[in-house]
Amino acid sequence: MFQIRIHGRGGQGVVTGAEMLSVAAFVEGRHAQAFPSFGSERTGAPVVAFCRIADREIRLREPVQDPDCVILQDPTLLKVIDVFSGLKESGYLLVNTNKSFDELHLRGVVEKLPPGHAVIVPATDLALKHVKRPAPNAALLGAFAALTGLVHFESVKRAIAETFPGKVGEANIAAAQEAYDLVFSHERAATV
Amino acid sequence: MKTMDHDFAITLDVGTSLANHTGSWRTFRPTYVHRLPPCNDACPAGEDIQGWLSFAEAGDYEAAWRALTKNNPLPAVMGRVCYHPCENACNRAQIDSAVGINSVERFLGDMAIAKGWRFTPPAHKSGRKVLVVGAGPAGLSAAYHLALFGHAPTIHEAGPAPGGMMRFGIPKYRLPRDILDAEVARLADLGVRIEYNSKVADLQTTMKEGGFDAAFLAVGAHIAKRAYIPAGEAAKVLDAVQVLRSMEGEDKPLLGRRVVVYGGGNTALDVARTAKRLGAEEAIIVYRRTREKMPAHDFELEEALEEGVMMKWLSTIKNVEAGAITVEKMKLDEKGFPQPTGEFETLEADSVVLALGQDVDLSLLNGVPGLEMMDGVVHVGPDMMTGARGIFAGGDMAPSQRTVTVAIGHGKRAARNIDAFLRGETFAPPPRHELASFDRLNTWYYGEAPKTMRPMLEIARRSATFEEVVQGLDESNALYEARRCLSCGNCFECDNCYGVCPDNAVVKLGPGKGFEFNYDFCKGCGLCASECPCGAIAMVAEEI
Amino acid sequence: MLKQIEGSQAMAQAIALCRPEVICAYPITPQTHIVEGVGALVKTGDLENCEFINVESEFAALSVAIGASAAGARAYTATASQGLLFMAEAVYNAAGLGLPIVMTLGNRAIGAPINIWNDHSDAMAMRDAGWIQLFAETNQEAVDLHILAFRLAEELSMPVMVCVDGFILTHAVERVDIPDQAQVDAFLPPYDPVQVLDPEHPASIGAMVGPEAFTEVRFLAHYKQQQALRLIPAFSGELAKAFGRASGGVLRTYRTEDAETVVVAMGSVCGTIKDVVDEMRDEGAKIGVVSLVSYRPFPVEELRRILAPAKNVVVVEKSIAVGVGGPLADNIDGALRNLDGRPKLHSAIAGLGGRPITRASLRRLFHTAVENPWQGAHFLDLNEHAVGREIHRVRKIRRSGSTAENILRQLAAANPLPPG
Amino acid sequence: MTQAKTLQPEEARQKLKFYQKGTFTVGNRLVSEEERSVQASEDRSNALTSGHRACQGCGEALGARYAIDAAMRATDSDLIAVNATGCLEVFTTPYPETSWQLPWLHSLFGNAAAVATGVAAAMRVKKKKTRVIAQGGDGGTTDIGFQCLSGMFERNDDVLYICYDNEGYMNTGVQRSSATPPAARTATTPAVGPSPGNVFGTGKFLPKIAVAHNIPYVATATVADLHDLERKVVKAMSIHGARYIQINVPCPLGWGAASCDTIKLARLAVESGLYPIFEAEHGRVTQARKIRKQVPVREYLILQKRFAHLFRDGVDDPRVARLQAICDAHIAEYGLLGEDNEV
Repeated sequence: MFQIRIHGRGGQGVVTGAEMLSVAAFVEGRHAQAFPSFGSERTGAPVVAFCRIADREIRLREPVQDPDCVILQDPTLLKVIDVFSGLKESGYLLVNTNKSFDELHLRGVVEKLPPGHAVIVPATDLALKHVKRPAPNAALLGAFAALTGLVHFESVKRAIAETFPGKVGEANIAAAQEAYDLVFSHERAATV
Repeated sequence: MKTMDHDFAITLDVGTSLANHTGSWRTFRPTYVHRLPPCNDACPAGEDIQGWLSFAEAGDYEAAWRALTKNNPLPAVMGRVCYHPCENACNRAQIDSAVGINSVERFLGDMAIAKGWRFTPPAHKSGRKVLVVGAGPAGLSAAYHLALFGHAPTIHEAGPAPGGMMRFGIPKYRLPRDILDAEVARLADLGVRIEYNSKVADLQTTMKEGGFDAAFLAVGAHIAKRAYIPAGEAAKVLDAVQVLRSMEGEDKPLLGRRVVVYGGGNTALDVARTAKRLGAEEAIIVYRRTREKMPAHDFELEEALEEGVMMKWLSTIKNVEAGAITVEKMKLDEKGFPQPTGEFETLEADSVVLALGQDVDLSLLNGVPGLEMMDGVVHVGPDMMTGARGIFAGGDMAPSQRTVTVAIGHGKRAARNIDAFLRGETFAPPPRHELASFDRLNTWYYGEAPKTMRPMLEIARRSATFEEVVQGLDESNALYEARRCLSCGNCFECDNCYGVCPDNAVVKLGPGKGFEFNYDFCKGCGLCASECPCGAIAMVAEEI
Repeated sequence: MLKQIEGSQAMAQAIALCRPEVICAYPITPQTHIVEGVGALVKTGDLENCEFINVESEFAALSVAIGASAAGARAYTATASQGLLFMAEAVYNAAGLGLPIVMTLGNRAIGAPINIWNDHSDAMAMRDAGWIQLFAETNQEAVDLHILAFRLAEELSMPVMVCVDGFILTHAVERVDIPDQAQVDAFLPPYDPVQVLDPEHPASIGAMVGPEAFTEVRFLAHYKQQQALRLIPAFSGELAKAFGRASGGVLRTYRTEDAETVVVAMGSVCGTIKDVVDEMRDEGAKIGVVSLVSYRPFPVEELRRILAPAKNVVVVEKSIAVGVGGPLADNIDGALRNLDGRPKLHSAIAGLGGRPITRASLRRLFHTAVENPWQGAHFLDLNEHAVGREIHRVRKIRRSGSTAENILRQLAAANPLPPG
Repeated sequence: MTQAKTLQPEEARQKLKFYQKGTFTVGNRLVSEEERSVQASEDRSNALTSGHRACQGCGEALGARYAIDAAMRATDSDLIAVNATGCLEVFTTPYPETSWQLPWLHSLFGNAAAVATGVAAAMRVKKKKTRVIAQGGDGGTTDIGFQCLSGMFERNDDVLYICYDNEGYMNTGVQRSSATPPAARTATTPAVGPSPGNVFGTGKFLPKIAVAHNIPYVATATVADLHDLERKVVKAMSIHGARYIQINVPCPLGWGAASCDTIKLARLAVESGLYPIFEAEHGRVTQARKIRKQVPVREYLILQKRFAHLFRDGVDDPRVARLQAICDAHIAEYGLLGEDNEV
């Protein structure tokens, strides 16, 4: 079972991101569970969403305590909460930022993870570019597919298209594609 | 309606509360009653006015007429000449104005004449003969009722025509003679024999010769009272009876241009108004007291004043000379009696007519044993029988108010008692119901409806002709007037009790059948009685 | 058809497949997505012959459903928490009138302090109202239980409450197999009411019943509800045959065959417990779990049969009957009444107001129950420091204000960042 | 012949049409069956039949039969009634007997309007023409049932709601409701202390609130004017959407009045101006029933023990004048004096 925790703020599509991710896994015939950190989320408030992906029925209902992957949609949260809580040593970290891990003072965190398991992606910029809205979730899913290889990018595209039919979906897919390409090339560069 | 399969206790089949007889809650029970309407109570002829009005208001005029004529055979006459004490008593007067009972009566009477309605003759004849003396209202009434009882009444009338004082005392403009004749003809048609110019001089002889089993004496007050007034030889002094009677003959009385009538009763007004119609320029009534004290009916005075009759109040005639009279002015003392003042006045007068009241000629009773006479009338018991067995008397002869209506009532009452007498029984009048007084009514339910005024002949024609002054109602007016009746004390099927009962405990029996209480459910709240418009429901304490 | 779908949307689709004729909607978290979902299906015309009524309160919501159901329409509504309490009077009434209304309860805590997160306080507050109460473990089961609920309700003329953990299920996106219309139609015949408001066959429904018959009315309600213990397995069986999966039943067991410790719980937490059972089994512990589906009627005989061989029974429940303890534990205790050599009963209160119930805590709990049993009710993951300070403070000062406020203040002082 | 004062034909017909004895009475033997009131008919449905357990002279029992019978005729008996808890419910349906003869449902005290909404929704979805009436007392309507009622109005549900207003909680022993008039003594506004009885300046007149919902039809009526009441019920049944009729139904027990005075009290309530009778359509008052024979409110008050403290020691309490001022205000507001165009 692979567990993902997504941190962001209300309005950034955190919950939708988790749901799209679960759909991408479902499309591949796997079991997936997505759920928010239940509450009355208001725009701007810190929000957490979870996703579990497995090859058998997922019975577990506790919040994701020991994630295999943390997706940080908004680095400003670093000052507010411990987003890395329980992150497995073999885990992944995906951060939406234009800065470097050093600029974010995350070198220490990244170094604990296996090489190539931490990546930054300017998802908000990509969203603004393609979707014209600062909704980085689709782009981050593209990046997630590239980073973890847990789901195929084709599945991510289908999940985005199901969630956002029509032009909005296409724009989000474009953002996801660019993020995917960006991370994929970065990863290849790292492994090569 | 099939019953549904349903839950225990919480779902119930409709209407099952009929098993719960709430009548046991009752401490007072409503009962339908008949109370005596004040009009009926006041009617000297004992008419069931409310009863016949209820037919009239439904538009069933013949039924109304038949109900009316159960008590009074002369509705067309009475609808003109009755002073309608019923209307004075009418409860409706306390709401807006009295129901125009008299006008509806006349409407019915006139319609009966126009339609030729006839009385239904009795099924059986008794073969008993009754002598009726006098074809005035009392005599005609008694003969009518006796005929209906199956007896054979014969009226001996001293005069040449029927009607008595109705003909010889009431001017044509108040009672056209064709109306009178038509209603008398209907009586003759029923089997009432009238022998005219047949004055009974000796009652006992007439009865014996005629083989009569009983007699009813109904001689009118045809003799004018006189008063001593100093008069010159050329002075023309007449009496009212004389004047009015001569109006029925060929030779009309010659009263001159200025006529003074002395008296304050209705007869005085009749004479003055007749004088105007005969061409008098002035007709002056001299009366010793005031308008308020005048015995004549105010509406008649009003009509007279409209026609130009003049009044000389608080005056007595001291002396009559040719062409002039002297009157003394009076004033009322503390007790309301006129007292002379010593002030005199002279009035021009071509004639003076005395209208000071009338007496009955009682000479036919001479020699009849047991009769008791006093103050010019015969003493009778409540059964109208005189001191002599089998001899009854009524109308002007018996002590009472001398009105046509009273006379008709006397005739009816006498007939009932004569009928009982002939069968060797005593007539027991049915008990009178409690009076349906105004406080018994719930007047909320009566719509606003002022009285219809009877049309009047225009003034110009009234002072020149003897055409009838007061006109009749047309049908819509009569219907409207009949419907103003409050039906005091008697159910008129308004459905109020049926409607207002919160327990549906009033059963409607159908048109004309009224209602009854379902005491299984009546809780005795009394709403039906309170909301009964006419006071036809009484609440009676339950026996415990 | 398999879908990756939010629980609320899945339930909305299932409810629509049941062809409800009157739906009463009033928003309250966390059930709102369900009625929104059905409402949208009515608006689009996917659900035909359905009146969707936006009412002004939960009290009206159930009242409208009462009227509709009494008049012969298949009626549905949903609520949660305060909403259920606000309609409480009508909850009892619907049952008393024998109306087969189906209601989703998105289980949520009851205030004060106001709390929108999941526990079972709301369902417990209405447990004696005369409704059948079924608890779903997964969204698949939630879907199936709704379809079963209409069948059951109409068979018995009795309302059914489908209890679904708020957020944990309602807001979770997971794999759900939604049956197609033909499948549902074959399972659920059109509503044929036993009694109905009908001018052709008038009756008075809702009479006042006095002492002379009230006991009998209540006896019959009790008797009737117990029929569901027979019908629920029967219908679940039919449903399994038709849909090709097992759902419902009055309860389900998991690895209880030789279990010395049997956990009893209701709703979504059973999934987490199953994971813990697997882990502990792997470690050699003889442990199993009973997922109780039908809380009302309470399957006494079935529970006795299953629990009798165990040494320890641990009841994990998301509600507290203040002043007594866990109501489910009490009911289990009642089921074991007078049983010779009955197992020890351990009552745990967990997950109140949405506190996560973690595997770690459950493992600790189950071990403790066997090794170091407690008396009375145990509050899982209780912050003993916080309550200790408050109790101490209240002892010193009377009129100290709201306990809830005080604890929040303490927690804020002790831990400036809320746990992630 | 010269006519003096006589009725013109049109005028005469007008008068005859209303046949003085039958204008205000329940029935009238002289008009055809169809022209008579429902209550005058031998075939009235008696939707609320005998054997019920209402007090003697109960205005509510009367009002309910008046209204429901009229609605039964208007709908050809295709009618369902929903009843709030209260006297009407208790006295008509104690197990094992019911007095109702139409399909009838009682759910709760405060939800009659909502339950009726549900019934109406069921009829709509079943494509039936059956009409729905909700009914309750003033407590169940103006107080505890107010929210459901307002919701039903606001949604314009196809329900006629009838409130039988007896100005208090009579079922529970005569407590104050928001329809209790000022100065009235109830069990919770006792006639003691410096301000005996119910206070002035509180309470609500629900018909105006109903009008504010802009629903198709609102009317007030009384058991004292059957024709008006039946006309309004029939009119209401000819309209679809939310409708509200409030019927003044005196309560002999709660008002401390003679059981035979029930209708009289309702009449005086109207004739004094204390209880304005009007109708409104789509938020606008369209007709006010004129006072026929105006009476001082004192005549109304003095018949009721609940106002007895206003007349102690033979002196009128100043509150009588304040109540009269309320009447006068109603008269001015609704234009209750003058000629009535409609009879």
